Amino acid sequence: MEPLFINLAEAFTGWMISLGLDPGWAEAVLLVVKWIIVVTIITVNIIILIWLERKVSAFFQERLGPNRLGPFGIFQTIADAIKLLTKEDIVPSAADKLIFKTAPMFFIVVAVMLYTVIPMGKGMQVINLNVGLLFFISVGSLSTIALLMAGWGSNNKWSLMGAVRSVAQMVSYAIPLAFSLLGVVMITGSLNLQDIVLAQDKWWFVILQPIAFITYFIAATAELNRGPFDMPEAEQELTGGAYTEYTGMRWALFFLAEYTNLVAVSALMATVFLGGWQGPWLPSWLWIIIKTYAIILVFFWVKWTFPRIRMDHLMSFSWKVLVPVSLGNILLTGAGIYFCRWMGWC
Amino acid sequence: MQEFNLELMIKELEVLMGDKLRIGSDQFFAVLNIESNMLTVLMTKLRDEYGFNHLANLSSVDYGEEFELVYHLYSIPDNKKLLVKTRVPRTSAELDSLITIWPTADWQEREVYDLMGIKFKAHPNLIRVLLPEDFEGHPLRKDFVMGGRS
Amino acid sequence: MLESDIYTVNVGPIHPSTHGGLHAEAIMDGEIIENVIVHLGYVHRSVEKIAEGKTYQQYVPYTARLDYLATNLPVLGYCQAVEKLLGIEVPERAQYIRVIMAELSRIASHQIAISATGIDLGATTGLMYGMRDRERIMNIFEMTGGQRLLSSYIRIGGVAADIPDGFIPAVMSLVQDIPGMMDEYNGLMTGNEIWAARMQGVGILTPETAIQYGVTGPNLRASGIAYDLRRAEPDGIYHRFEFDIPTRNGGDSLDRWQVRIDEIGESGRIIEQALEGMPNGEISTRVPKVLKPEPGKEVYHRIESAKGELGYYIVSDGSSKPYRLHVRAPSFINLMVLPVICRGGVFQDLITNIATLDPILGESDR
Amino acid sequence: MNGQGLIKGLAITLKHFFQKEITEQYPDVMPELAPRFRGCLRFEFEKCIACGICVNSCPNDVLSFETEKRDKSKKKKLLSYTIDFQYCMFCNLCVEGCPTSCLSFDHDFELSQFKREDIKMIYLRPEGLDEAQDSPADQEEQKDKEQKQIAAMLKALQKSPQKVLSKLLEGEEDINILSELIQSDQKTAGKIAELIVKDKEKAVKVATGFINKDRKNRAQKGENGEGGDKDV
Repeated sequence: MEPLFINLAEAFTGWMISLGLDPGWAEAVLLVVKWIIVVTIITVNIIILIWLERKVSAFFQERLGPNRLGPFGIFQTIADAIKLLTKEDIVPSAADKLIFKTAPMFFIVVAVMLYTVIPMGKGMQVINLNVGLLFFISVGSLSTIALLMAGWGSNNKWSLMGAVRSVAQMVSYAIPLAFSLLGVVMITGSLNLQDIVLAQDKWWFVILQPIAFITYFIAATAELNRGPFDMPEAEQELTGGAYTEYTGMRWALFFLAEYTNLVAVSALMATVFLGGWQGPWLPSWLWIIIKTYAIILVFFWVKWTFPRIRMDHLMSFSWKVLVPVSLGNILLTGAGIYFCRWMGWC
Repeated sequence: MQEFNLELMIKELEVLMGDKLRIGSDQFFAVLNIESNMLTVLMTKLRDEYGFNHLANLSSVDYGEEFELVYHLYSIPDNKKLLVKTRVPRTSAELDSLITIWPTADWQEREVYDLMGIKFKAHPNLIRVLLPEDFEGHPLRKDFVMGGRS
Repeated sequence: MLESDIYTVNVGPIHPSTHGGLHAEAIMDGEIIENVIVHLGYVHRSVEKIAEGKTYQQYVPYTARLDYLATNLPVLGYCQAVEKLLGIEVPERAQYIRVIMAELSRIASHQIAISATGIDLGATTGLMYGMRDRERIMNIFEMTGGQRLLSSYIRIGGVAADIPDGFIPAVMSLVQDIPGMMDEYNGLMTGNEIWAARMQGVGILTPETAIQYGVTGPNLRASGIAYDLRRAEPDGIYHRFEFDIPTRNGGDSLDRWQVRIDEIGESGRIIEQALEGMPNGEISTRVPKVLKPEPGKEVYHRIESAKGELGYYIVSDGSSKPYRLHVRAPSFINLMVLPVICRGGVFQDLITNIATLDPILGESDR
Repeated sequence: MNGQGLIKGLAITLKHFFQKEITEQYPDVMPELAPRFRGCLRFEFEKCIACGICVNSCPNDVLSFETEKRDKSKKKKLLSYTIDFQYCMFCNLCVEGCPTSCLSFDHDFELSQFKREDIKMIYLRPEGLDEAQDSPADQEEQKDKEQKQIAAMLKALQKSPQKVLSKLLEGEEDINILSELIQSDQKTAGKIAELIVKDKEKAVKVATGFINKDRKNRAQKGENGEGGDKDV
């Protein structure tokens, strides 16, 4: 089972070369195919995820959740998608139309780009970048711009407030997010995600870097705009925040992008802290899925338990707690590495 | 403040107010009927010297020629109670606002203005509170004609 | 120095957190609230004018629609006011049933307050737990009064019908579960650090301001004043029961929230005692079909409703219909303090403050 | 503090995750309704005596009916009965007031209609109802009943004339005059009793007539200087 997808890819390139294609071009075609597969996986995955979140949140609240369409209501999301697709696309007359229309597309494109570097199995990756982690962090923070575009383009106070809040929040939380990953980078000495996974064959980094794991989890929740940090949306306060004016599929794109981000961030977390695709018995690509979903369930659990944090508390928590703690963690890691070298352990 | 005594208070007020004040009582309350121009004086006294710190209810009744303003006063926490009434003529329905004595009179006076059409002098924000701003008439007046069910 | 402008944000009347049709116009300087202007009247149904066209009995169902979340309390207040006006005595058994129904309503109302605060602050699960527990009270109301929300079960002279079979066990089991419910609300929300941070020191209402503005009910008690009309001016049989008046001293949102949770427990105690002490007998006095109080007689009767001091001022002209009926609605008066406690806070505090003041718009707009 | 509260909250939600769900599966599983539940208001035409108590007790003018005068008896004939259900407050006052319990609430709570007009429920007089009510035997029975009522009224009138008369003549001060008259005069008593049962309005007229006559007599006597109180 293990090399299933790699064999498939090799067979595909081999078949194309046998058709008389230059090996370089064959690689390029394979890249496109990989992209299409990734996008398909994302879409299917999101349909499952939305259903899962509704179901899980219902169970936390002693409800049943969707249960009418298909077994356990699994087709509910598809029905919702059809509804959203057929809805009227309303663009407010006072909106900045170009920005308003491009914001959701920008958001989803940025979200999908994250998947290029995530190792989805042993040797399975769209592009094996040697600065994969850096790419992930920098592209991940681009989604701020999409939210700002949505808030500004809507020309609505609620949207603008949501957008301003989310920009402040995401900029502040990107720092502890990056800092908490630095510890891992210091240990492995590489920004390549495959290398980071391979470095965890003995010890997962969650054991070596527990503080970084927690700070990363919190910062990631904020970066994902998920409860209790769902400031940009905050429907009880901002009636929908940056998304207030969006309808139909445009609104759905934001929704999709958020879930896409959720999966990407969870997958990165599994890769960096939980040993990535490494694991016994099962094939590597199944392990990463299991780990990612486990993290996603924890995200759901947190969201459906906690109330929303206040904006000023959120900011002070980032700057006064998370940033110092993650900086301290870097210091500790550096000291630890020197200590190990001094003792001759590594 | 010395021990509160309702009779004593009424006597003192009677001396002070003279013929502006008529004392009455019903089954539940001691009633002070005061002329509307002395209302704020009386109320300030009641709050400051006799400890009626809780203006529970402010309402108005339409008696044709005159409107009656009704103030139910209580004190927290010792729970003494008093009813103060005053009347204003329909033709010039206007009297002093109590908002400086009890801020709670604010919306209650606005409600009386809104529904009964009595104006309160020196009220800083005397606009309709329950009905829309462009509503015509004051529905709690007895001569208000109501529309039927369509 | 950058120049900043003041701008307004209209919270409501269509907004997820305004508990009906409240329209709060927030005047803001950045995230800081400079002032709040409250616009009311979106649910105005002119109940006071309607009263002048209905007989005393006919008006009973209208009162249920004032505070529709604690339906038996406004009905109880009205019926007691009319009984006072006419000098009607209510039989013992009816008194006990009334107390049980009133306290159940109070619990139901506080549970809504708790649930709504939960969802307003983003704790959706808190909403569901509160509603789940409230459902049991609704079932009891359905069992006794035939309607879940607006049963108009209490009538002038007593109650509409005797309690059905299964009432006492249902109430008993509910009362026994109340401590568990309170633990759950406290565990999920009160003890939560995020929750505490959002509520502590938010919307502080000093006792002086509270009295000046006529604030009553749990909001007043959260400011440290143990003033409860069930104790201060007990009508009916409240003096027979042992219960505490929960108070807090800070007057902030967390205090208001905790007072409500504590009051659920106290109401549970009262219900337990009322169930034990309930005698057999009549459930209603014989009341004439047409009620005609003495002309010129008037009454102001107030009870401790779930939201505060609920008063009815009724003037009779000797006919079968009230000459004038005025409702002193606690929500209306409590809302007056909203701008005072919001000033200087951030925008999110406005939502917290509305939630913890717990206004009910059916009552405030009338 | 310091995160304990957060963990406690997580523990509570996790506990509920594995508990049984409480959702009611309406409409697949219909809810269990209490016997007193008030759903839709129903009307039984046969039982109605067109007394109008329901219409008078309704707070929101939901109920209305049309009647026709019967030829012989004083009773009215019900033609149609309308429940304008959109205004109903489900307060149960009409059901409680109805003397023949022809109104009742059933357990049907799915009351929404596609059109506003469809909410109104109009009950028309079912065919074949007339014969049953107007049969001669029925009339005989009615007469019998009336006679009995008159006898009972007479008894009550003689026993405590004050009470009966004060009910009849609300607000009248000089009931004493008439009550004395009734106790002394059998014939007048019988006449008034019959009138009370058959036609209340006429009874009131006759009774006030008696009183006024007496009052005049007394007034004259008073003027003649025989003393007595003038206020009467």
